[in-house]
Amino acid sequence: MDYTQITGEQQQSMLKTIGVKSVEELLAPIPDKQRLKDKLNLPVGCSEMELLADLESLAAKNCHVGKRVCFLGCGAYDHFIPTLVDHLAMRGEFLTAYTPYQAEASQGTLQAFYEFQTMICQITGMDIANASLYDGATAVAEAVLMAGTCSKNHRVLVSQACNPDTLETLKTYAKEQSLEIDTVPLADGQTDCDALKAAVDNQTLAVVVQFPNFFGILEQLQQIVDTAHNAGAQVIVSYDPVAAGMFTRPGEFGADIVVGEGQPLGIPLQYGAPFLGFMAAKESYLRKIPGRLVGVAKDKDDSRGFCLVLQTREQHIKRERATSNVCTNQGLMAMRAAVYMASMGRSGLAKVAELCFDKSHYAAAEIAKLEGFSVRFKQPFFKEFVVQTNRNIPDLLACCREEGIDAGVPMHRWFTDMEDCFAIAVTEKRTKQEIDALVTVLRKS
Amino acid sequence: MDYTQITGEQQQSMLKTIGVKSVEELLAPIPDKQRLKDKLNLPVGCSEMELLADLESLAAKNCHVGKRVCFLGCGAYDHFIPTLVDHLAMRGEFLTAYTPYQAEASQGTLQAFYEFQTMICQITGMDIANASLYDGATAVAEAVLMAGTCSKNHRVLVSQACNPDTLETLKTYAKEQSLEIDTVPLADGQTDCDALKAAVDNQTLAVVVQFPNFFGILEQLQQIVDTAHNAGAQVIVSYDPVAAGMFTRPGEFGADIVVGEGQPLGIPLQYGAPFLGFMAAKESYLRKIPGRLVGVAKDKDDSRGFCLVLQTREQHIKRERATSNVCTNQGLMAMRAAVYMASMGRSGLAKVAELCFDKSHYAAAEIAKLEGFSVRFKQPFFKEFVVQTNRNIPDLLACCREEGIDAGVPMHRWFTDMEDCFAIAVTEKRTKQEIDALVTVLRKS
Amino acid sequence: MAIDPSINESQELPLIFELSSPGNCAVSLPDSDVPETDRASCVPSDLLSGGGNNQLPEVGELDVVRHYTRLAHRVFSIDEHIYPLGSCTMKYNPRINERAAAMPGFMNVHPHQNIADVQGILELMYRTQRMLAEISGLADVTLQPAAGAHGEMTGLMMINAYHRDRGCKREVVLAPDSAHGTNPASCTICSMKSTKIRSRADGRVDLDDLRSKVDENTAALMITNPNTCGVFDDQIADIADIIHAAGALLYYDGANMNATMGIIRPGDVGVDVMHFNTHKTFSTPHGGGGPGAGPVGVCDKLRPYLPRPHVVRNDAGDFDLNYNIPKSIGKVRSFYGQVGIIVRAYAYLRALGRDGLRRASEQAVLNANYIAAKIKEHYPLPIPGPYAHEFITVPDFERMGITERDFAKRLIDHGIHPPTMSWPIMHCLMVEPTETESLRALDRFCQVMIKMTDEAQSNPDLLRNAPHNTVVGRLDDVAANRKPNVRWMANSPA
Amino acid sequence: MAIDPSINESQELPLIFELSSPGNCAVSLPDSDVPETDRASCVPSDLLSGGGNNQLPEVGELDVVRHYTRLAHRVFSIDEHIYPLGSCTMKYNPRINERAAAMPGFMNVHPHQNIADVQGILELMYRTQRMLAEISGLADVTLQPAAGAHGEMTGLMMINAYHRDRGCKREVVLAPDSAHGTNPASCTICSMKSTKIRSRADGRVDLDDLRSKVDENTAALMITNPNTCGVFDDQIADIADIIHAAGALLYYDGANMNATMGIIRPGDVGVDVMHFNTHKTFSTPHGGGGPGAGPVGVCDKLRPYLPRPHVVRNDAGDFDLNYNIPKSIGKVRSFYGQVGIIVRAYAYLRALGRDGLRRASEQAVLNANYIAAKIKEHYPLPIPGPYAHEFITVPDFERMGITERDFAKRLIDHGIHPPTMSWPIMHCLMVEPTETESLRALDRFCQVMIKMTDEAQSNPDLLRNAPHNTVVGRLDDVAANRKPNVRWMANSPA
Ligand SMILES: Cc1ncc(COP(=O)(O)O)c(C=O)c1O
Ligand SMILES: Cc1ncc(COP(=O)(O)O)c(C=O)c1O
Repeated sequence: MDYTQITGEQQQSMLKTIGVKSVEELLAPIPDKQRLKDKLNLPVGCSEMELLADLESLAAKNCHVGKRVCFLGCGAYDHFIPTLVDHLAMRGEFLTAYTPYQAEASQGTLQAFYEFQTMICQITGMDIANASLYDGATAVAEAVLMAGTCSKNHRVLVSQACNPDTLETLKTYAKEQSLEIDTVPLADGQTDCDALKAAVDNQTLAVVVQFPNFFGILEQLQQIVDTAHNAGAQVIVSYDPVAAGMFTRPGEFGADIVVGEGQPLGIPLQYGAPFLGFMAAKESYLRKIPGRLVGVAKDKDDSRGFCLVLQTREQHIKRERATSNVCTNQGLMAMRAAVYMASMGRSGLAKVAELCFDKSHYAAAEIAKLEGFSVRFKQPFFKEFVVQTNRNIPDLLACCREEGIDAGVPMHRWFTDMEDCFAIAVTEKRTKQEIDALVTVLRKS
Repeated sequence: MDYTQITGEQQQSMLKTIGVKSVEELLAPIPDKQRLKDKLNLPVGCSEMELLADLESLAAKNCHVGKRVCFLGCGAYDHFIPTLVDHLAMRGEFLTAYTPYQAEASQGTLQAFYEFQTMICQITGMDIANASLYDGATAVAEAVLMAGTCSKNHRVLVSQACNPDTLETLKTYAKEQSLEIDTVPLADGQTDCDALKAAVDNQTLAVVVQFPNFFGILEQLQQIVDTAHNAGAQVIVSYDPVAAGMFTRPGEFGADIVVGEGQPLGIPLQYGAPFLGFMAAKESYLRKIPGRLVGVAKDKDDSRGFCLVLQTREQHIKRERATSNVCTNQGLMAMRAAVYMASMGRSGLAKVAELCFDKSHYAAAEIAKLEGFSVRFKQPFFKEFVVQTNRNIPDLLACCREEGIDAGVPMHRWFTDMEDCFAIAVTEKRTKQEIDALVTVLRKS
Repeated sequence: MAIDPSINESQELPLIFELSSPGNCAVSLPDSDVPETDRASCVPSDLLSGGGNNQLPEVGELDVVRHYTRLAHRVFSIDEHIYPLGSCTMKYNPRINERAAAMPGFMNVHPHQNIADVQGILELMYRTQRMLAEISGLADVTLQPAAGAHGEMTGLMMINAYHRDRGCKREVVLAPDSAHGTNPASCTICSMKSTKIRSRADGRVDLDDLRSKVDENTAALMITNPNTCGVFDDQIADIADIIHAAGALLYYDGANMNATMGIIRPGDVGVDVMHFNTHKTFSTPHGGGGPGAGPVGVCDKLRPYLPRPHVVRNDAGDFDLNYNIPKSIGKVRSFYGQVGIIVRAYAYLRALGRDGLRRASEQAVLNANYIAAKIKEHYPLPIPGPYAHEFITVPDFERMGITERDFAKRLIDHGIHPPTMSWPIMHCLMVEPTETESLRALDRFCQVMIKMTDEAQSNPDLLRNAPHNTVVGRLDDVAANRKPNVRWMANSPA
Repeated sequence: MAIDPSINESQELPLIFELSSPGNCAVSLPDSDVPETDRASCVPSDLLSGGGNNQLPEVGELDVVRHYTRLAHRVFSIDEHIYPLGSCTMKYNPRINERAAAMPGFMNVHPHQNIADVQGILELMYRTQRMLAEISGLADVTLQPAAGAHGEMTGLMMINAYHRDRGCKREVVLAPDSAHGTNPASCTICSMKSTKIRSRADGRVDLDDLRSKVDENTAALMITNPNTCGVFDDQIADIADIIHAAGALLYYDGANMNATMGIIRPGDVGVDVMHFNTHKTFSTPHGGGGPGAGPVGVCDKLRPYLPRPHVVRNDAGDFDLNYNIPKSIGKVRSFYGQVGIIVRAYAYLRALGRDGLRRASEQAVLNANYIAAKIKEHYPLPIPGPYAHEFITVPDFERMGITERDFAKRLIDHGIHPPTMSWPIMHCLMVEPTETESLRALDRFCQVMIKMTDEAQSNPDLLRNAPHNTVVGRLDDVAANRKPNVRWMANSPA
């Protein structure tokens, strides 16, 4: 199989048109001694049926959330994905379209991305948003780089309750940019606002917090924003978009840049990617924002259309002076998120958020009743919380898996002082029955 | 959930426009005493998530061919369905289109059906074909009815090796039409041409045979056609379209009407339906054929288009004098078959047929070597054959199922003299490994 | 702007045959892993000599994808357009239903699998039978028929069997003149004679005419209620009495069930047998002309004649296929019914449930009456409302200087599928918006309808030459029927 | 024919926001089955006070389906159109790949699942790493980068780490003037300075200029080969020597890998690090602008700096994520790479296998040279062939009285996506047909191209006012950029 559709006979007539005897002649510019002498050491190709069998056997070696009840979170969530999302966003036309540089041939994707940008503004409470970035972690890094273009400062304060993957990614980027990354300590699982006040100074470029934070806890956004702004620092919030169903949005608290992982908006888990980075910001960032931006344009009859705007920010025009190197980003994931948000709408997202809230609180309350288990932090949380236990966590989780439950994510990989803790995420998909089953297994463990 | 999208507020304003106070007023023409007093005694409605859970639990109670190797045939076959078929034929536009009465708004389906008709002609070797019938069994019944319009005769000779379901369906239809259905006996699993010669007379309306027949055996089409035609009877062949990949087509032998079950052409098993009836015939049947027909039409610029033709045959015009009562038929299944045939093409269908042939013959040969097993008939077969055994068949099949194999279909339900026989179908999907596993289980049984 | 059509494939699409190059194939198949069996030694030569003669087109994978994608872009569908098609109930086809039907546990199950291995499907079928029985108020339901017309035939066969069983041969089936064409056509299949009953001006059955035609030769009356004029016939119980008094049976064409779910049950008002159209009432897709499904509900009297096999629940609570129905009319098709479609209908019934079905009907009725109210100043409504889920208008096309065909084709330009035309009344439009359209879509439909009366006045040629926005202009179907070209042939251009 | 746009939605589509009615929702969600937790008692009031302020549109299910179906019908895609986009390799995206990616065992796996529960995915990733290593002739491959540019950044970070590890700080990255914009932009992210190397008239690197610019401050040279002019630079081994002699590393931009699979391996000719674009070479879809994947291959020298975690096979034959890479540059993203995309690339690699990859490259080269040969009389080819998988023509647009933009927009009318324009040479067209087009499609492209030279002569306004066949006319992007409207706001019409 090679997905070509030119027959041997046709090849011959093409060669004749070109005026050569063989394809080999066309390859002449590649010097013989540089060539690969043998065939590639790869398996031979195969038919569709054989390929399916191979893929199915690999797929069968993975457990998936349909087989085992998923209470895992920490950056990826088993939210419900309405059937519409797959059906509409994965259509062949969207799937196989190119980047919409040729506007008139791309109105469908352009309009969808314009609507996506608007919906991201609507759920973050911000003025503008781009058409996507790689993922939540790189979006934070890009946000810091963007903040950097508005300030001479080099110091970035990051809440210790940011997702450690995000922090590590940020550090990877920051190292090349000689940015100084300092962390802000926590008080009972929440960014310590006093510590922040002490740490922030006029050398501070930006303060980065996550909402809800890595432990599921709702941060005191107003205090954080005020503290940062008082010192002249920009505020970057890494945001779970589902929270917009229930809580005041970061923009309403005055955040400067809101980024986040859009996976909860109808994107399957896919073992961690492709997910969706999004970035929203105040109007003033319009010419500094990385990635693509779609804007309204008119044709000569004044009909409404859409095209990419401010391309002069981008690498293919500005090259080394571009606002970012991002080229291909996550278009189709933005499409999925757009279909998801359009399908859920204001009231649907509210219901999702409320179900997450009530179910996670029910789970926390029930688990807290168990001997040897407690909820680690007392601060308000949304859909995820940390459990502390006197049991051996690897054994405990293995025992839950045997009962058909992926009970949570151990914290010790990232936090050595949390050897006895694991995080439980409860989405709207989890039923009372499933939560009760979890509680029962934990009790027995 | 009710899939409406008019809000309560909007309902109120609509009622106002109409000039009534409530929907109840609109229902006034339905007398109170005729009304249902209580609510329907049905489960309450449910959300998408709950519905999915319900459906998944029902689906999980069925074994499917992905879980157990399928050697079942007898009218439905586990052929390979290329990914393209689902992807293209099940597109929302085709799925939710109406019958193409409005030609200019239906060129996509009309062209596809025109191509389908042509492809059915190509694989049957006939002049014309319609755009589908309900299934293979009703297609045979319709063929007999159509043949009846060309003759004053009432006697139909049906080979005993026709699918018994087809025969029973035909009898159901025939009873209302006072047609006389006689069966033609078999010789070694094949229609007995001498018996046919003896039975056919100038009262005979039509001779119906199946190719390959219910036991997988290739009928002697030339002799059958000649015998029937000599007596002035029409010949109806119920045809497995996959056979066109390897064998001379019925049209080349002079068959008058070729019908069949199109399920092997990319249609999933679906526990027996929806499948696809097709009907092809000689040119002379053009104005008698049941069901829809698409033809070429031109617009005023002489551009090629398509529209339904000869609608005067159909019930919505001709009412009681229509060629059939068929209205809604199997459009989307015809679309699937069209995509399948377009994807496979001449060479692909040939390869499918050859794989079926070789694999079924390999299986037959290996099984014949087992003690206590033999191939029941010696006549040439295509992809299906009957095995005779000294084992208890229900036990044998149960034992195979335990080993992950659906080994075959017992014959005794239809043929009381075949208590010791079951039929095995081997499609191109079956691997040597699977066949060898079947042989091993049979040996052990 | 004129584009040279020879290079603009967006105008006239090539046929798939015109894309063929010998040797191409869009599917890669595995090589054989078993020894080859010598063909010549086991197959008669006359069967082999024509092997490979099938002339299927040979097209590569990308070209197949492009061909069908382009075709998909050339067809109206509910997914894009409103279809106010009276009597066809073109409602939204929920995507969850498609997901359900595609579950391997439903889609990839062989009809000859062991009964213990198909309990989930049988349970789903059984539940659907019971839900439909409840909705119809009838005793039992068969899921075998493949479509509405097939259901009619099945119902009539049971009626025949019933009368035969009582030793009488009744040959006449009465039906109002507004009946759907399948009703008389189904009678013909069953060798029954269909006789028309007059309708009154308001579309209701003329009881006098009915009484005068009912006799001991009457096998049944077929009635559609609400009728195809969108009027609920409140005489239904009287009609049932008249029919039953003559020893005949009442057949109910369920095509218009969308108006009355949960409000009135046919079985409660004397109906003996009816068919459902899942592809109308229960949201299963039309698929460009099927597959649908036409389950048939029957009263107790007709139960003995149900087609076989019938899905049953046995005493142990297991589900089974019952072949033991001695008086059964037999099989009306292969296997057991349009299972893939029944799965979709089941999903719909479960989603809506007890209250949703009624809500849907109420909304359907509201929507139809709303449109009628909004356009009534421009479109004469011969029958006064309130209407059920559809209504009829008979515009004075002649005075407008156009034909209903012109009107229909112009609607297409506006992205609206034309309503049902000239049935049951000549030159009428039968409008059925269904409950799933948004208010915006209903308003836009009204706006276009009203605008078209202006267009007809100010620029009738706009209508006469319509459609203008489609991939082909108005097609000459007279010429197309004169010498029909129903298949492509190499070297004879289509 | 003029249609009143106000009633013809096929012209200007409403925005999803314009379809909103408060209270609608396209998804039905279950009611809560747990007790409600009092919000006020556990959440600070300032967080609750704005709850529900998000203004997402409220649209019913059918309207959502229609909206996105209509949008889908307003975009070019490989599924319908040829995309001869140089350097972008818009080849067919096989549907089997989509089926693979949608398997629950790949699609619904959580990234924090226990390692024993994800062995299939890790095995697939490991196999892909090994296959890419074999194709590139490099020692190892990381699958983490999300796209080509991200791969460049990852590669440059490893180069930085490598030099740092050796105690030197090299800041300059050399790249030919024909390099893609992401190359210098990625340097900026890594605080490296990009310096242009001159290309010769035939697009090959000017070795003298290279020699003159290489010094102890040179971190690396980034090269694309075949270059963006479609020319294979046979000096690659010499270039590697020059770079290595200066202690720098050779970075290979794999965007044009489609020309050389199985023919030449970058690692064999001195390349130290490279990225692949799975969405170009390995048939994963473009998705309207991603997601793609940009795996990076490295030679042994750079292995210690690979991002973490890295997929490995341990001695027991199990697959694992190795976090223990002391010199790793760290994480460049969340989790482990674009798994859903890697599944598709894997499916492609397995389908083509040992021979298929080379066949694909050969066909890609043949197709490009075929088009060049067919249009060369009408389109000047500044660089003589044979070409790799793409070539450049620089039509004399000025003499034709049109701009390249006019030309591009007119091609759209013909259903052809314009080739890459004005890069790497001003006013050029870069044509890359890929191997998956049919001869018919190639011929049609040539025919249209040739016809357009006539059109430009006979009727240049046809081009200047193009496109004519699209849902909107040519858009005024100057105005759009003057005061960009990048989000819709209620009450301020977009
Ligand atoms: C009133 C009525 N009866 C019967 C039918 C026939 O149903 P089917 O097309 O499913 O065979 C229809 C379909 O249009 C109808 O409208
Ligand atoms: C030569 C070259 N390098 C790099 C890139 C960037 O790749 P990506 O868009 O995947 O980030 C491209 C993409 O167009 C390219 O053509």
